[in-house]
Amino acid sequence: MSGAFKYGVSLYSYTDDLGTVMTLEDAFGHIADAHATGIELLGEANLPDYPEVSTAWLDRWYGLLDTHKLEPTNFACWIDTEASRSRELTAEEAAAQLRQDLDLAKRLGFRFVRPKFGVIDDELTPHPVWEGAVERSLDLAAKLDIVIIPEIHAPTPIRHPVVEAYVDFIQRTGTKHFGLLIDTGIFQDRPLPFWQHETPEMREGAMSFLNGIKVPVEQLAEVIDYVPFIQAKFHHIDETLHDHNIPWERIVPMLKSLGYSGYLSSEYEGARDPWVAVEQVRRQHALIRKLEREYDAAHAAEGEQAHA
Amino acid sequence: MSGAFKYGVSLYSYTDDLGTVMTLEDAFGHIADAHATGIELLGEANLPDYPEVSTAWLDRWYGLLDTHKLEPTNFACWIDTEASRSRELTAEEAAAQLRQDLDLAKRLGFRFVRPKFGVIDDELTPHPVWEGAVERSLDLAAKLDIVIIPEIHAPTPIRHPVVEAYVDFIQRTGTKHFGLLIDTGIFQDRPLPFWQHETPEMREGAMSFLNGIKVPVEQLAEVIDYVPFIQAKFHHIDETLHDHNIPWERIVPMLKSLGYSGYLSSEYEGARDPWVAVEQVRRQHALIRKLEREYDAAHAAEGEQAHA
Amino acid sequence: MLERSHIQSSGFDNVSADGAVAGFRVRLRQPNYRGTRVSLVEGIDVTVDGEVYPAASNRYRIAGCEYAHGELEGLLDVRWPVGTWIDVIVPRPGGLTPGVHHVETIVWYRHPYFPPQFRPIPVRDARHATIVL
Amino acid sequence: MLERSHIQSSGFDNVSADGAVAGFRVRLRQPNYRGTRVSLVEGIDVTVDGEVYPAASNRYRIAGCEYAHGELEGLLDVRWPVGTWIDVIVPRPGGLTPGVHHVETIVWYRHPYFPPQFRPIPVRDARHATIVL
Ligand SMILES: [Mn+2]
Ligand SMILES: [Mn+2]
Repeated sequence: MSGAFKYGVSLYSYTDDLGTVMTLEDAFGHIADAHATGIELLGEANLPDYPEVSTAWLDRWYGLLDTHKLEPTNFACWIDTEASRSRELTAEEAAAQLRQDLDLAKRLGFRFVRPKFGVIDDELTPHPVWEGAVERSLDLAAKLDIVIIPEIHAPTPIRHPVVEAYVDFIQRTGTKHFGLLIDTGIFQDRPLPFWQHETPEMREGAMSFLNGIKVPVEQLAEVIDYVPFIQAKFHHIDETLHDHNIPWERIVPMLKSLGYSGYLSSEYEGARDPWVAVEQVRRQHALIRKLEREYDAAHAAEGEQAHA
Repeated sequence: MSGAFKYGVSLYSYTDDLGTVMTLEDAFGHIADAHATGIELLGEANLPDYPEVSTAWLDRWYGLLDTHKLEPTNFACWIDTEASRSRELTAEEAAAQLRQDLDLAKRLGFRFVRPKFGVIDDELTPHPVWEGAVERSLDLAAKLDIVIIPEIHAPTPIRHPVVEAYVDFIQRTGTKHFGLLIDTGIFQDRPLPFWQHETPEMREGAMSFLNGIKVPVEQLAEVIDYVPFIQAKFHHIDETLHDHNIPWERIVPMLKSLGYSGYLSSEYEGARDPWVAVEQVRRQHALIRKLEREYDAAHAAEGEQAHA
Repeated sequence: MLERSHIQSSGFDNVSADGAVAGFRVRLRQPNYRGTRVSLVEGIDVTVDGEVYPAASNRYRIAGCEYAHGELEGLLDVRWPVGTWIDVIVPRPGGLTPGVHHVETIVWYRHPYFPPQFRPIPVRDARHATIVL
Repeated sequence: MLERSHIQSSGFDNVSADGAVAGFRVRLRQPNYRGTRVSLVEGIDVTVDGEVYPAASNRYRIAGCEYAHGELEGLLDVRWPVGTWIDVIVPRPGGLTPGVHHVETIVWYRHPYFPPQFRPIPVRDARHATIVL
């Protein structure tokens, strides 16, 4: 038997709600009420004084974690290689940014940090400083017991030079403080609705990945050893508990068969009408938990037959 | 030349927004940003611990008044004569309720208190305890320098036994601490849209007043001496600054010609989609201010001609 | 801050008593423009997926205490303020199945300043809501 | 809490300088899912009733200080956090007439993690808003 999933929610799910219809306290309440145990935070979105954090805010944060029985999971940060138009960050400057976020994440109790580097091409190849920045930060990550996990995000599939470079880095350095974050958007196999201002020409061209890059879920096996955290990206689950874009009925059994027992951290990225995210996250957890129960029931039955 | 209107906003305008998309602090900001100077509050809606009020809340209240340069205008309260199904309030009990609200209003700095009594018939005749309750409260009102102002609200017109009874009361007692609050909904001369669940049968029957009771604005002259406060009820002003229901182009000149220089306190009562009230209140103030400027300009011109 | 709909997404959940799932609860924000004495609420009907759970059979969790339907009338000094929620607790052995349900509510409100023929009036809401677990 | 639209109702107002109405301002909430260094905002175009006020001619009030368009690029350590607003100050002698106007905005955002061909991208909003006075 594989282990059980852990269920979390990223505050990214409540984008546009936070600050207009929802406070951080409310978000904690919604996450806990969905029976989740983990909360994912975006430094530059959810820390009002980023890159600073006041002791008052820390008190509030730990108070909320305690009240709602949630644990911090992943801390998202950005390495803005093109923060200035006139010159790009050096590896040392990128490392300084990453180390600052590692420190901040630790103060908030996080175990994972996802850096999002600037990119250099339409395939979203990260700026080459990523490697130097991470290498310069590994000792600190080890000291803080944090794993740095860049995100494998559409349109980048699992079989791609970017992922190969990450895996090569792990093998070369032998580090246990660098891994891969899988965003389930790579498994999307049906198109997203057009976004505001998007034209058919855009969808056929640079935005074609919004139709879904359809990575076969079986390819998870090739990288699962390096994946300590998964963002459960989704866009719309209807009232029959049917996801219109993400094939959970294939993702869940695959992850279960691979023995994944880390977090599935909801990243709702659908229509941004107020409060919709609250209900959508609940539907996603109901759906994934149902698929997990079904997998467990089927395999318990198999186990019994095997012993019969 | 008559005096200038004062512009205020009732927190009633932000019903459903408060507690879902807006804090009390936000409401203060919106009112002040509309260049208004007065804020109207509903005790049982806006005081979280009503009928108590903590010193911390009072500190916050006076801090907000100071920050946003607003003055408290009218405090709305309710005398729930049918609070219990088994028996109605006595005049003494009703007076106790009213006196409690007078005290509370004074602690918050209000100059007017609007009590809403339970009613005994479909014409909204107030429960007869109103007179005994008010009479028992006049000394306290005098001591606190507050005027008690029941509301003349559709479907009750100006020429109605209820209003006559109020005027008789003022004349009999000679009090300066009782007056009439005019709600401009009595001048509504075009129908409101149907509310959710309302049927044509309902509109033809008991809800026919929602088509507008069309009190002639000239009748204001008959009661204006007893009217220290006006609630500027409205429901929809479109992007051409046209009010679909309330004839401001007749109300404003009439009030100006009668020399009214008290508050017009916005009571938005239209569609309750989030944030719509913020914009609607701004439109109403822009419209009434425009009509006031036009009246003043026309009468300044008349004045010049008279002197020519 | 609460959701705009009367029925809240969060709070919709199965409830247990003595170790067994005994029913479910529906969370409602104060739907009126003023907070009121609870005695003015004559009960709350709940309908889930077409099945009616009448007010008289439900229990009500308000300001930290739980009341039977018959107790509401006497709650002259307990209040349901604007911007706060209460839970309607509905008995149903085994609770509701995890997943999305259609939930309807009617708050029966006695407004003393409404014409007698509209006392109480039904204040309705309806939406889909999800039992996670 | 701010309005959901990027363009806010409150804050839309005429502005004076040296005793004369010199222009108007438009208030915008942070439209992105993360707060950013201001250097990533390449300017904000404003259109009112069809008349365009280009980013380069506008001034920007951010975190208590006012900046010219050319200064934005250097603001690597000034931030526009989520849930906060900035004011775009648009020069227009005499300001706008009181009443309802149609307001459009384009925030030109340079996201370093977007494909180079989409840097900057236009982030648009449009709505009616009212000058009260
Ligand atoms: Mn993601
Ligand atoms: Mn009124």
